[in-house]
Amino acid sequence: MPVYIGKRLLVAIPTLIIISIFVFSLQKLLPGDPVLAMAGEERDPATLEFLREKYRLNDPVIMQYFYWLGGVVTGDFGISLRTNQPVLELIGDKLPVTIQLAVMAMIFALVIGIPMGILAAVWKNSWIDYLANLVALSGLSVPNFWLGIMLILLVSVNLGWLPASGYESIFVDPVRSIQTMIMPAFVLGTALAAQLMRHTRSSMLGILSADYIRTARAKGLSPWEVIMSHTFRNALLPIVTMIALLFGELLAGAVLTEQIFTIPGFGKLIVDAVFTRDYAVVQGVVLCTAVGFILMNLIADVLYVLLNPRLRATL
Amino acid sequence: MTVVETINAAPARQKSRAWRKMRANRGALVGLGIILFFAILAAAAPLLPIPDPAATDWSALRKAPSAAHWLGTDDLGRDILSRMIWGAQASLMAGVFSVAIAVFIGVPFGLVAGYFGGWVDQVISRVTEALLAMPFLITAIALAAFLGPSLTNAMIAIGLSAMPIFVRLTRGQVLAVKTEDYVEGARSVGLGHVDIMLRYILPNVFAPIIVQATLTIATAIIAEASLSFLGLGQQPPAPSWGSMLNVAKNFLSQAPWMAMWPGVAIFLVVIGFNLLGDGLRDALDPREA
Amino acid sequence: AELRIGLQDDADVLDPAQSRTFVGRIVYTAMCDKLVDISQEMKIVPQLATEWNWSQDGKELTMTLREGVKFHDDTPFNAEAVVATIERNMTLPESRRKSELSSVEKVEATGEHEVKFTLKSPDVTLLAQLSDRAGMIVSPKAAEELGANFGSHPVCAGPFKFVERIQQDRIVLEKFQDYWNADQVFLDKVTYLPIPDTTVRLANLRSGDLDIAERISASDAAAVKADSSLTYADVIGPGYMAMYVNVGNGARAENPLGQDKRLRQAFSLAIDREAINQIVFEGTAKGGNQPFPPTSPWFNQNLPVPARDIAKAKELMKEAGHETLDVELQHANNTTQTQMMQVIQSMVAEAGFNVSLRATEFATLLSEQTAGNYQLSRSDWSGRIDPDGNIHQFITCEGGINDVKYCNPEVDQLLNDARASTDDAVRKEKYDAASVILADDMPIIYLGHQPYAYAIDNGVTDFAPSPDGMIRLVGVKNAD
Amino acid sequence: MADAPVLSVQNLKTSFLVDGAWKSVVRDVSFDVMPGETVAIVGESGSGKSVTSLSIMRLLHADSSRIDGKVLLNGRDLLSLTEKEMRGVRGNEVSMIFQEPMTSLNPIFTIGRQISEVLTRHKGMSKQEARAETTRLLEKVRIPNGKARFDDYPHQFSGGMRQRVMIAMALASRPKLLIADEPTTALDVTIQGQILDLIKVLQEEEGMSVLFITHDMGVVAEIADRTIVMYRGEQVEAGATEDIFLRGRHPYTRALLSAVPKLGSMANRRWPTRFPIVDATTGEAVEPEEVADTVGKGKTPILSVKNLTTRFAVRSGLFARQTGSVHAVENLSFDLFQGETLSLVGESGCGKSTTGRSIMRLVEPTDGEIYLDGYNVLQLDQIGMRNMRKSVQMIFQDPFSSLNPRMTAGASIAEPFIKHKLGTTREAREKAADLLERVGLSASMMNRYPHEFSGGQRQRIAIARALSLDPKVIVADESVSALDVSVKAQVCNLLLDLQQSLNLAFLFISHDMAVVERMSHRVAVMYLGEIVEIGPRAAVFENPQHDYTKKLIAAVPVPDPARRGIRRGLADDELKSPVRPFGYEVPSRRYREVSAGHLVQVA
Ligand SMILES: Nc1ncnc2c1ncn2[C@@H]1O[C@H](COP(=O)(O)OP(=O)(O)OP(=O)(O)O)[C@@H](O)[C@H]1O
Ligand SMILES: Nc1ncnc2c1ncn2[C@@H]1O[C@H](COP(=O)(O)OP(=O)(O)OP(=O)(O)O)[C@@H](O)[C@H]1O
Ligand SMILES: [Mg+2]
Ligand SMILES: [Mg+2]
Repeated sequence: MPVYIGKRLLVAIPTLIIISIFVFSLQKLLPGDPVLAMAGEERDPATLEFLREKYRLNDPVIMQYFYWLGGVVTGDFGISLRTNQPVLELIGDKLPVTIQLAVMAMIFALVIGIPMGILAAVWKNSWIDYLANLVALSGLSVPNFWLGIMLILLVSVNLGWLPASGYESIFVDPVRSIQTMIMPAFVLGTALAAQLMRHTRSSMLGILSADYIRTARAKGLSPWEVIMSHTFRNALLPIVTMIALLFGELLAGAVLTEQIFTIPGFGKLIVDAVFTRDYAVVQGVVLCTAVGFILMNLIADVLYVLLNPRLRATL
Repeated sequence: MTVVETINAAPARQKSRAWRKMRANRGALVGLGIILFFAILAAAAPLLPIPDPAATDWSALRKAPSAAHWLGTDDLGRDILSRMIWGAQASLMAGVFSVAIAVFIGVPFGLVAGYFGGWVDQVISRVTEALLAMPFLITAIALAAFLGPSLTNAMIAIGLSAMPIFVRLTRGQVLAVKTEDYVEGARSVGLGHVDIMLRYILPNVFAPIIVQATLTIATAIIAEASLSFLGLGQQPPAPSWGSMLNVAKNFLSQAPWMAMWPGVAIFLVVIGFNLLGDGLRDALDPREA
Repeated sequence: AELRIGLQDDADVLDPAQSRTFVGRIVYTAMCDKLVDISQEMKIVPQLATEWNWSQDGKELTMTLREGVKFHDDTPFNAEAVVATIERNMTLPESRRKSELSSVEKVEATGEHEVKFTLKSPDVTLLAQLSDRAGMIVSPKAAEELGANFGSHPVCAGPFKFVERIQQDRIVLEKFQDYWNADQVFLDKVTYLPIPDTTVRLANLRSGDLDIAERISASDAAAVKADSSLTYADVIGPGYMAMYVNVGNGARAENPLGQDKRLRQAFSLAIDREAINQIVFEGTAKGGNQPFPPTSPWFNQNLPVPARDIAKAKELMKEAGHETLDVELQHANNTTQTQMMQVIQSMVAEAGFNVSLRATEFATLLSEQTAGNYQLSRSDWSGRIDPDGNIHQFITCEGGINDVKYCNPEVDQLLNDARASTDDAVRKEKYDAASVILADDMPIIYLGHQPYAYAIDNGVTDFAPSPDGMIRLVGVKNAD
Repeated sequence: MADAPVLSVQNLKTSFLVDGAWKSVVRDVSFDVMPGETVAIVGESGSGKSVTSLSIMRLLHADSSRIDGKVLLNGRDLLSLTEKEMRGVRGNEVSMIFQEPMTSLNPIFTIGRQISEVLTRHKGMSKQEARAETTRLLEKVRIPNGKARFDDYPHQFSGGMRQRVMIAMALASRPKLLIADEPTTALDVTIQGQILDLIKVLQEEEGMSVLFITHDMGVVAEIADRTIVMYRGEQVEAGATEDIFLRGRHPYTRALLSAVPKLGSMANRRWPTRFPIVDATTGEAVEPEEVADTVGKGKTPILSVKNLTTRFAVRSGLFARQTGSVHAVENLSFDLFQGETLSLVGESGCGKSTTGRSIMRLVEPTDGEIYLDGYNVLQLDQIGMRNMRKSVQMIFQDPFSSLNPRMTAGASIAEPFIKHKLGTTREAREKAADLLERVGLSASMMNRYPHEFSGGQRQRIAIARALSLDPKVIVADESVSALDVSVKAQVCNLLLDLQQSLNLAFLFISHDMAVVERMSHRVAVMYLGEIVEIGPRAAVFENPQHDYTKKLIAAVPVPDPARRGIRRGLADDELKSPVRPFGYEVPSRRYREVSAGHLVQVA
């Protein structure tokens, strides 16, 4: 297994290079001039030209790419056109925020989605099943902005329980940090919970009709044991893959949520960067998320194999 | 019944068995009903006695539901009912076709990656990872710029971005199923890879794919709105549910119904597809009564 | 007392020489004093400069500086500091202030507290430029030390000094005890919180997390007014909303709308500006047909905002030989724009224009507009104090932002003359003359003027919205 | 017996929802099981034996089945208990051994965990205690090296080993009543005997009652006090075992008993012999004729296996380092000629299935050469493999898991035929229908899915599937083990007929020595992955040389009720395990030729 993991980490390098080339070329295809986009209303041609030179935007694309790559190798991801900050520093600032949000949202999703899926499967076609499905699917269809704003109005404005928006670092003031993140994490988590619920339910149903569940019942195990250890453990396989994928969705969904709750995370960073054509930031963030995906998928794959003894020999 | 009759009746019966199970499944029927309802509405929009969805009425801005406007009016005084009906077309198409694209590309790749493993898997999986890491926004803006604003292109963009999930999900399931004895059995009777994949593995990995597809429909409908916002997809004043929601966002407290109806419609369609998906899943599973 | 202000966006670099954003200017208003300021009446008034004089030929500006002023780092404010800052603005490679100061030949200290600007050619707009970022004097010591990185810890001479900034989260300032007008500063701390969503901004205000929310949306105005714990305030800004017609920018100008002014006039006549104001802005905006709002002294009263006239529009169309005309209109993809464009689309349809809308995100819009890849493009100008800033660069043949590529020597002449005169009456005459020509040629179809609207917690007193959209905090009190 | 019955089944009727209609598969079944008594249910394959036992335990899918009647356990009606009360019954008072051990074990839990679960659940043991007890149980059911195999997963076990795991699981809680559904089909006769002894001991010590479902009349004769005969969903006869055996009245009973193959009945025959066909309505048997010689000796063998070795890595620890290997097949060589049947017999877990799977290249052999029809199987490319598989077919030991659960029986059988382009779809379906009829099923079953069949029916579907390609070689792994004697006779005759007409060669893996004797030309005896004796059928059966062969033949049960209660004396011989540490040196073997073609391992 360590060999397998090592190999996977090695192939990650070409993957990352492909991704960066991909992003780089797409950027070049995008309409919109970074310098112009950044200039806003102040469009002095001399300054624009200076900036183009400064950020090497006049060089051939290939050169730009290699220049950038050369920087990356030495740990220099360039600087943001928009704020003049080093990209690495920006990422360093936002990453903990996003990770915190993602983890909390995932916790919500798991805590809500999986038990609901299990209940729905066990009581298939009963009112519990219907209710769980309705709740889950409404969580999926209710737009994040609506839920977010409603929560702010209810919880913050009317009840005054939680801060309406903003962010505090978990290292500075953990309690407030958690408080500010509860609502966004919940909002972000609902859609994921829905997906987890549906997958858990379906996967559980597939297993529940297997013969070995009959064996487990014949042993006189309690429904809890039959369901949790015999069925759920087997049902976990597609769910593990799903969870890794959902982290990707978390990033995408985070944009709107971060916007509503004014959380200075990755989502907002990348959206602003794309809209202002702040390419150094785009590249840096994409690379960083790609690493995240690769790790998540790797973990999912390893877990997958560990959960399935028949696959273990393949590691 | 003679042997020969039995034989000839067989294929038909096999299909009709799944079909009969579908028909007996109340949930699936309700789901189908909901979808048909919206699909027919969408198709019949030009024939229905409803106002022009783009007709503005400055004297009836953001009016709550009333006898004149059953579902109220929007920020430009347009009839929401009419916009809902006309918007159904774009939204359903966005939902269904982009998911179809994702499924029809993603599932085969996942199947091949999981089944063959080795370098095929490596290549497909790594490319998938690259696609996953690609920000949707960039793809969308680039597509919008190069292909121009059309619903078709929006569906392609959404479909492509939803595809990696199907690749990964399918691949994972295939890994598990391919260790089953019946796959070995199929190999031992000398079936080719394609047959094994299509007839032995695919049917046994279909459940999570159906689930994911029915879920993705919801995200696709909502994503269409953000794309039309970027200049890809349905352009104003032509309505879609997603873009109606988008506008409604600014009037949540002044005109809550503007967000409510498209929300309800999306919810219903999602429920519909999920119920249908569940029905399909049960019908295709011979073990389910 | 502390004051928390909800901003619509996050500021960019906090260096007056490099900054570009509107919200950045809001922050500077509290942090960086300028040589001169703008009054509520949009008049130039003293701030760090107490007096100024133009030479007879309009090529020299002498300013007397306030005494006893200190920067936040305790360096004294004097003529040297002014010279250093202005030179920095003019020479720092990253500076975005170069064009604003392009008329300046040199600046020199003529005394401990007196500076003299020498101009290449007469330019009265310089004063207006000095009332903004170009005239924000920064500590020479800090500027020296930090160079282009000044934004990481800006040091100015305003009522509040920089404490910390977290990107996209907050900017914190605290009272500068040695401020020259410290007696009038009643706040100990100011926090700016960028909250892009207007609904959320308002919700934060209601929940007590904010004291002032800037640029609240028009649709929320009524609700704010109805809320007894909040105050609503607005003021029409100096900017304008307009549609740019491609009349000469490349191949895409070759179309009836770009070539025939009657069609443009018809288009304009088909628009009901007051209705737009009511529908999109709930009556908080102002209809307009010139680069200056009707409330501005520079507005040409002889060209009142036209009422909608479909009959005349159709007539003009017919004259130009068109029954109907297809027009593509690009606009930025925010919801208010989209709403407004749909209103216009449906209004002009009655005159026979088939408008197809193309929503694009802003960066694309901008580059398409510069490149001339558009027929009709909708965008806003945030406005400048001096009339020149609202018109010269858009319409003169060599204008830096002349994206429509309109070129009329007569107009150029008028606008250049207006720039050179220090006599307001003369200038007004020139602008009036130019506006008549422009209203006929109509390369830019002006639509109206947006307000700056604020929602303020009742605990905050003595806050008055400024017409330039800045939040001036001297004199403002907060009870809670 | 004055005691009240432990189990009393009255008028049991079970129906399934098939294609939207209720179809009864068990009707009007009534019987009692007294304390300490063993009752056997015998009957035709598909007659409802398994369904009866599942009905008693209420383990049928609730939505698609209906149970009527009464099932009294110590006077309590199980059918009216709540699910919660039922839980105290299942696994505790009554435990059950399922017919198909592969699908009945949870693939992702270790063997040990699945057994010890019963102990922690019902006997309140701690984890360690349960572990120790489980290891003991594994030894009792003769699984070698139980301690080490505690942490193995079901797929690492051979068919018979899995079955023994099921047995251990059922016996773990020392139930009042044991329902055993064909618990020994996958076991060789020596181990079968030991398991039967184990059951008898428990019966004596704990007063356990047993409801025993089996096709092996020898086993019935040996252990059953009373016997129930089922036929087509009904109980046609019940009574004391002697009565049934000697004075069975129902024609089916008589048919059943007269069809039982007896070891030694082939003493004077040279070639395999068809089974007598018994008319189920009259019970009359027709004595069969010997088949002609089909063996293509002299020509090159159709299948030639040389020094075949297959090992599985044993891994342990966090990083799954390899610490040893299972030497499942070790240095195996034999030839198989056209028209010949070579039987592979041997202890459960000795590597028979692995041999078959290696030949099919379903597992990659570690070493050796395999020639099929002259081609080196281990060097074939994709296309070569596909063609190779047209001429050699394998019938898997576990028919259920080897059938695609989402494909109807008809489709499963017809598919290889269509895919190898042997005919049109229509022809394929006709062929499938024909094959179904020939293995004793009806063509109308084509549209059913695997889970809707009984164990024996599924086995026949697997046979039909392998036959659909008209292969040259068939590896038949325990292919008739789940069939009742009459059907078994029918299927074996079919195989013999095909051998006659098509010159088929069989590698016939079986534990049923009587069938082996009847079917084979030559016999190979395997032990711990190696062939210890190989030779012509008559030579091996009449003159066994190797100790293990002798033991095997001696252990075959005889269908004579008089032998009831015999005891072999619990095995005290040491269990041998094929698991070897890393770097184990395989000793080289020598063989002695006893007579022409009769070889025996000497060292
Ligand atoms: N789920 C089901 N749906 C429909 N029919 C079924 C189902 N399960 C079993 N059957 C049918 O019920 C009958 C009895 O099956 P059962 O498994 O009890 O047979 P059996 O006596 O155990 O046979 P065998 O000896 O082959 O195992 C068979 O004809 C079978 O086809
Ligand atoms: N995939 C595997 N991984 C590890 N060990 C295995 C695997 N498959 C089989 N074995 C081991 O190989 C040995 C031989 O197994 P095999 O299935 O060939 O036995 P068999 O002779 O068919 O027995 P039975 O008569 O019980 O079916 C057993 O000890 C088994 O545990
Ligand atoms: Mg059975
Ligand atoms: Mg075996």
